[in-house]
Amino acid sequence: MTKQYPNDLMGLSHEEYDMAVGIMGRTPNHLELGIFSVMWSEHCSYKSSKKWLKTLPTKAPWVICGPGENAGVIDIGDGQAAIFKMESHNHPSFIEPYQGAATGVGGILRDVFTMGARPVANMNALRFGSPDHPKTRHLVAGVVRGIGGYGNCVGVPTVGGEVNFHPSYNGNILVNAMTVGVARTDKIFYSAAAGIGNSVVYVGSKTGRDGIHGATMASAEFTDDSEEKRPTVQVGDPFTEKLLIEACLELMETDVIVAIQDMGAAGLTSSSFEMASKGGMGIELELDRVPMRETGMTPYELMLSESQERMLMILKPGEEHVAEAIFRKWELDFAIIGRLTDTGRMVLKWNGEVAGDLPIDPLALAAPEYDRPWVPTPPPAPLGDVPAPKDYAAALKTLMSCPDVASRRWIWEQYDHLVMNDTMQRPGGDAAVVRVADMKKALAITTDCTPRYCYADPVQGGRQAVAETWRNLNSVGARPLAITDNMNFGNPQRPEIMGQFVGCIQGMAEACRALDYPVVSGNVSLYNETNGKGILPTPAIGGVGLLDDLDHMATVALKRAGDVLILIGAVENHHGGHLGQSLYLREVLGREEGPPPPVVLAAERRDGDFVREQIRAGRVDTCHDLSDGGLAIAVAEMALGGNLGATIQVPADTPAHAWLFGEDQGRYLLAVPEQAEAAILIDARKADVPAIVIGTVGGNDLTATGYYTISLPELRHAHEDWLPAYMAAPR
Amino acid sequence: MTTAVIVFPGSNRDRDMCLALERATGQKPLRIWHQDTALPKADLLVLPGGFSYGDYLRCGAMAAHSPIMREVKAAAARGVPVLAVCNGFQIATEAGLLPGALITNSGLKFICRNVSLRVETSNSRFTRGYNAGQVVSYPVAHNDGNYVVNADTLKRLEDQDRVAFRYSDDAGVVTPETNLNGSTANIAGVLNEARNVLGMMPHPENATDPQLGRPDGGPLFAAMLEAMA
Amino acid sequence: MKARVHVTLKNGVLDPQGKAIGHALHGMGFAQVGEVRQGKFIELDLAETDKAKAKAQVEEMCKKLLANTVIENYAIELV
Amino acid sequence: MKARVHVTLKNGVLDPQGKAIGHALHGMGFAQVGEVRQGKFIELDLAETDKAKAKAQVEEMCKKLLANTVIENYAIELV
Ligand SMILES: Nc1ncnc2c1ncn2[C@@H]1O[C@H](COP(=O)(O)OP(=O)(O)O)[C@@H](O)[C@H]1O
Ligand SMILES: [Mg+2]
Repeated sequence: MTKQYPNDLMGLSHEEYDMAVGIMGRTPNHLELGIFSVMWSEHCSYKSSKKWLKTLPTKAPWVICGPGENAGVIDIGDGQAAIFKMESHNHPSFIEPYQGAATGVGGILRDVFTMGARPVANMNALRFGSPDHPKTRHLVAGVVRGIGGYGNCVGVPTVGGEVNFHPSYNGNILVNAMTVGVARTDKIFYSAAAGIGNSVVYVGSKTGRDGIHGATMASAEFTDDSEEKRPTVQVGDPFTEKLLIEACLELMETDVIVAIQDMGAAGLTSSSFEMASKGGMGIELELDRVPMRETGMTPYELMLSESQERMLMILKPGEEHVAEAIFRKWELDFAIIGRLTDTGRMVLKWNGEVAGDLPIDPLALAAPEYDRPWVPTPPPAPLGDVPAPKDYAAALKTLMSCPDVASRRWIWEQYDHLVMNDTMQRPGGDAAVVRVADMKKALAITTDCTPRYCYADPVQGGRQAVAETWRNLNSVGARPLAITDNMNFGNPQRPEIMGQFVGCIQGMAEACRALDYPVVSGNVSLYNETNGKGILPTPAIGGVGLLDDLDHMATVALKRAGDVLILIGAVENHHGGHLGQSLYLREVLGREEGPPPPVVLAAERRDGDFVREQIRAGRVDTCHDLSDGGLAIAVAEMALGGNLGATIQVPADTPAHAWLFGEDQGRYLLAVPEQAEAAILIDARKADVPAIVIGTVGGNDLTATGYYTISLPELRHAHEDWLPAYMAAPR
Repeated sequence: MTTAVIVFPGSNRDRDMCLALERATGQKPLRIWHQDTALPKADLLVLPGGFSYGDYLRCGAMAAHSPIMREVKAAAARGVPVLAVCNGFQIATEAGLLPGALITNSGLKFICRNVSLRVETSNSRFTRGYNAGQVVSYPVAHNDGNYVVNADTLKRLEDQDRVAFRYSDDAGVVTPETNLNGSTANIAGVLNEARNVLGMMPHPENATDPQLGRPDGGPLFAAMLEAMA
Repeated sequence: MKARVHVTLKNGVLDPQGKAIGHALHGMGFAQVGEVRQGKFIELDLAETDKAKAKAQVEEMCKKLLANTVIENYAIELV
Repeated sequence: MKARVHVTLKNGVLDPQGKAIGHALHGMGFAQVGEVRQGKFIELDLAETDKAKAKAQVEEMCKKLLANTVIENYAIELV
């Protein structure tokens, strides 16, 4: 007997359709099938990634709430919590960069304030195609405008991020946005529905026909006709979001909310199912009561719309008027659209008639989970000979002005990074530092990932991404506490892509364990492929740490002539430096080869703890971790930051280019007053931490004795001019 | 000493302003909702920065029609000092409290950074803590700070010593290159004829906390207080 | 009744948006483009059915809100 | 020759500006106003004198720059 399938399975496979019929005990109608389709999309169900995500460490004494809620929650002392998460808006941003990026920011903000936190900082991790690609300039311009347009308007400072350019992103840019908020530990709100008969309340903007099937779009590969899928683009309204933030936080001061959840991907469907499923409840919704923006909307459209700036709440019985008054004051829509039941079913009514009736748990919990076949990434071929540059100064300038290192000022000056008056470290340093309002303490925030390392060796790359965030937090003097991740990969149905995913997760998990640095929230974006070509594996990591005392904070800027430069951390084989997958290799020699630098976790921990304690003890106020481009770039960035020169000495027994440009991991450069030098070196020896003096601070030039001398203005031009000049060129 | 900050839907530097006022006066400012129809007695009214009504249509246009603005205009006419910063400046021009208009930055981009400003006059309750010609550094954060006035109005502003700040370099030299956003004659802040309303795009309130950098805005708040006392 | 309102910058007021568009168009090879000006176009649904009254109302809306008459002109069309 | 281009949001696309304007007009007592939509209005001077050619050029400008065809429609008039 051959089975009959509907013509349009809405993205479900035959097996998934059969499961749906099994769960329903009958053929689902159009509305019900649409709900299965979005609930079981990769985006909502994590069906390819779940098995592996479970292997990440998620616990620590300071973790209040790990993955599974809208955002992760950690304890930051004094009865306060930091709540944060990162989320992708890759596909929409490629189709419509301004609105795609803007609504990405809006979505992640809602994930954070829905838990009771006032958002205090936004970050953004961006990946674009090659600068030469005809679309790149337009995409950069639109994405940056979109992030600024939304974040600036809602009045949350955008304090940092990262940007890479690589041809693998030509057809699939990555736009990952992160929000950090601060809440009281006794005022954290969760999404589990409770209380039979309680009202289900809709607030925010009206529902239109925006982004229907956006979640399934985020779960599909691009083909050349994807640009036709345009009507799924959503338009953001940051003004309404600002009102929604204020109204929700005002309501949260009262005691009437039982549960609250933002409407994100798959809108009303996923929010209502999640709330019901978490609380073990049923829900009856009267869809005709949903505030509608357009006439003639259908139950199907209402359930699947991804209109922005909407929330769903369960309120205490008899208290609805309290909430209503607040939302009316803020001129937002408010509607009671249903109630909780004990049936465990989602009953969808339309003008009194049942339009759909689905069991909640089987649909939400029994979503398919795949153990997709995967193959480990083969180890990269060993790196051949790497010649020294003919002209070291030219090589340094090439690196300082290359797209992955050049100053991002053109970007961050379009972001209001000062609003709220707590930005202690502006963009441009290792981590953003945002004071906790009215306190002496601050949150340090960073996002990092080095996709070229992940591509060459996913395990090392996964470790490195986590470790780099950890270092950036240490570098300002903060105690790293936890991370959020945004796993951006290609098509998981290809075993080699799945292998990248598995490898990165393994490396991340190892690093998290070694550094006591758990994952508390995250997001997965798969199918970042166009015509079968995937992106570099990009597990973007957002790290959050705590600076207990703002008086002991370090920055990258050199501060005093006469300071001594101390390099912390070891170099491979105690000499030379690691050039495999380095920017020197790629930008100066045009080669992308070799193994990435290994991350030695025990040394990482030991050396990083040492650096942080030196800063916390008030001995060190100038620190920069070494990353892209190695030591030479780090010194240059510190010099430009302080507008103060430096001279370094290359050890005699060493290939200078490897020492200057090698990207060995786990290293930091400190600048300390001469009189502090001895004590620091002694402490380092006691702690078994490699530490050597490599130079001194002073003058108006940057010198590596015997290799280069460059004036700071010349260096500054190289560093500052690339991005503005690139963006100003005619399209 | 009572200060009052008017809060519009979409205001977002109201909190920053309240902090700066509290630092200066030792007292929490009153926060007045835009729908209110009466003003409490206050020694200083502030229209804060932000994106009232999302900056939709024109920055400040909708907020200028809020019920409370009728009261603010009446108070200003009675001589109550009004400080209007950034979006507040835009609202003040839309409401007719100050001449001119603010349009999109000539570079068409939002700009957030510290800028150097030359203080043009110390003859006001807002700027008398500075010397004319002195250079201060405040942050800016705006997309529409391009101040437009016609030639007659400009002449009047200059003749009456009503230009408060201009965008300059660190040495106080005012040139087209230091003109951040395309403003007529590099104007960053202006006074009304009675000198009790100051509108300005840069944010003095974000330059009062020594932990955050040079607190160059401090003297402005101190001067306002002294004038009120 | 529907009103269509055009709001344009007055002559003599510099138009950064228009200028940037002109610049971009030149960069894209549209050499034949001269001056470019950008304005706003606002469509309103009106319950009013009397044309004269509608016109008067929209006129008032323009003066009070839709245009900033310090720098902008407006033109009203009823359809 | 002059071209006048109207750029408007496609049907069904949220128009936060229009929504806010409508809201503000109500607040000011213009109760008879229904939906409000805001678009752009761009005027271009063209050296081209052939109407068909001018039209084709402006069409291309709209597609490439003036309108965001993902969410906007455009209409061209030559005068
Ligand atoms: N998209 C962005 N938005 C805001 N700031 C950014 C962005 N990209 C980079 N930055 C800032 O530029 C600086 C340099 O970035 P990066 O080279 O990634 O730092 P690091 O190597 O220390 O991780 C950081 O302060 C970072 O926050
Ligand atoms: Mg760093």
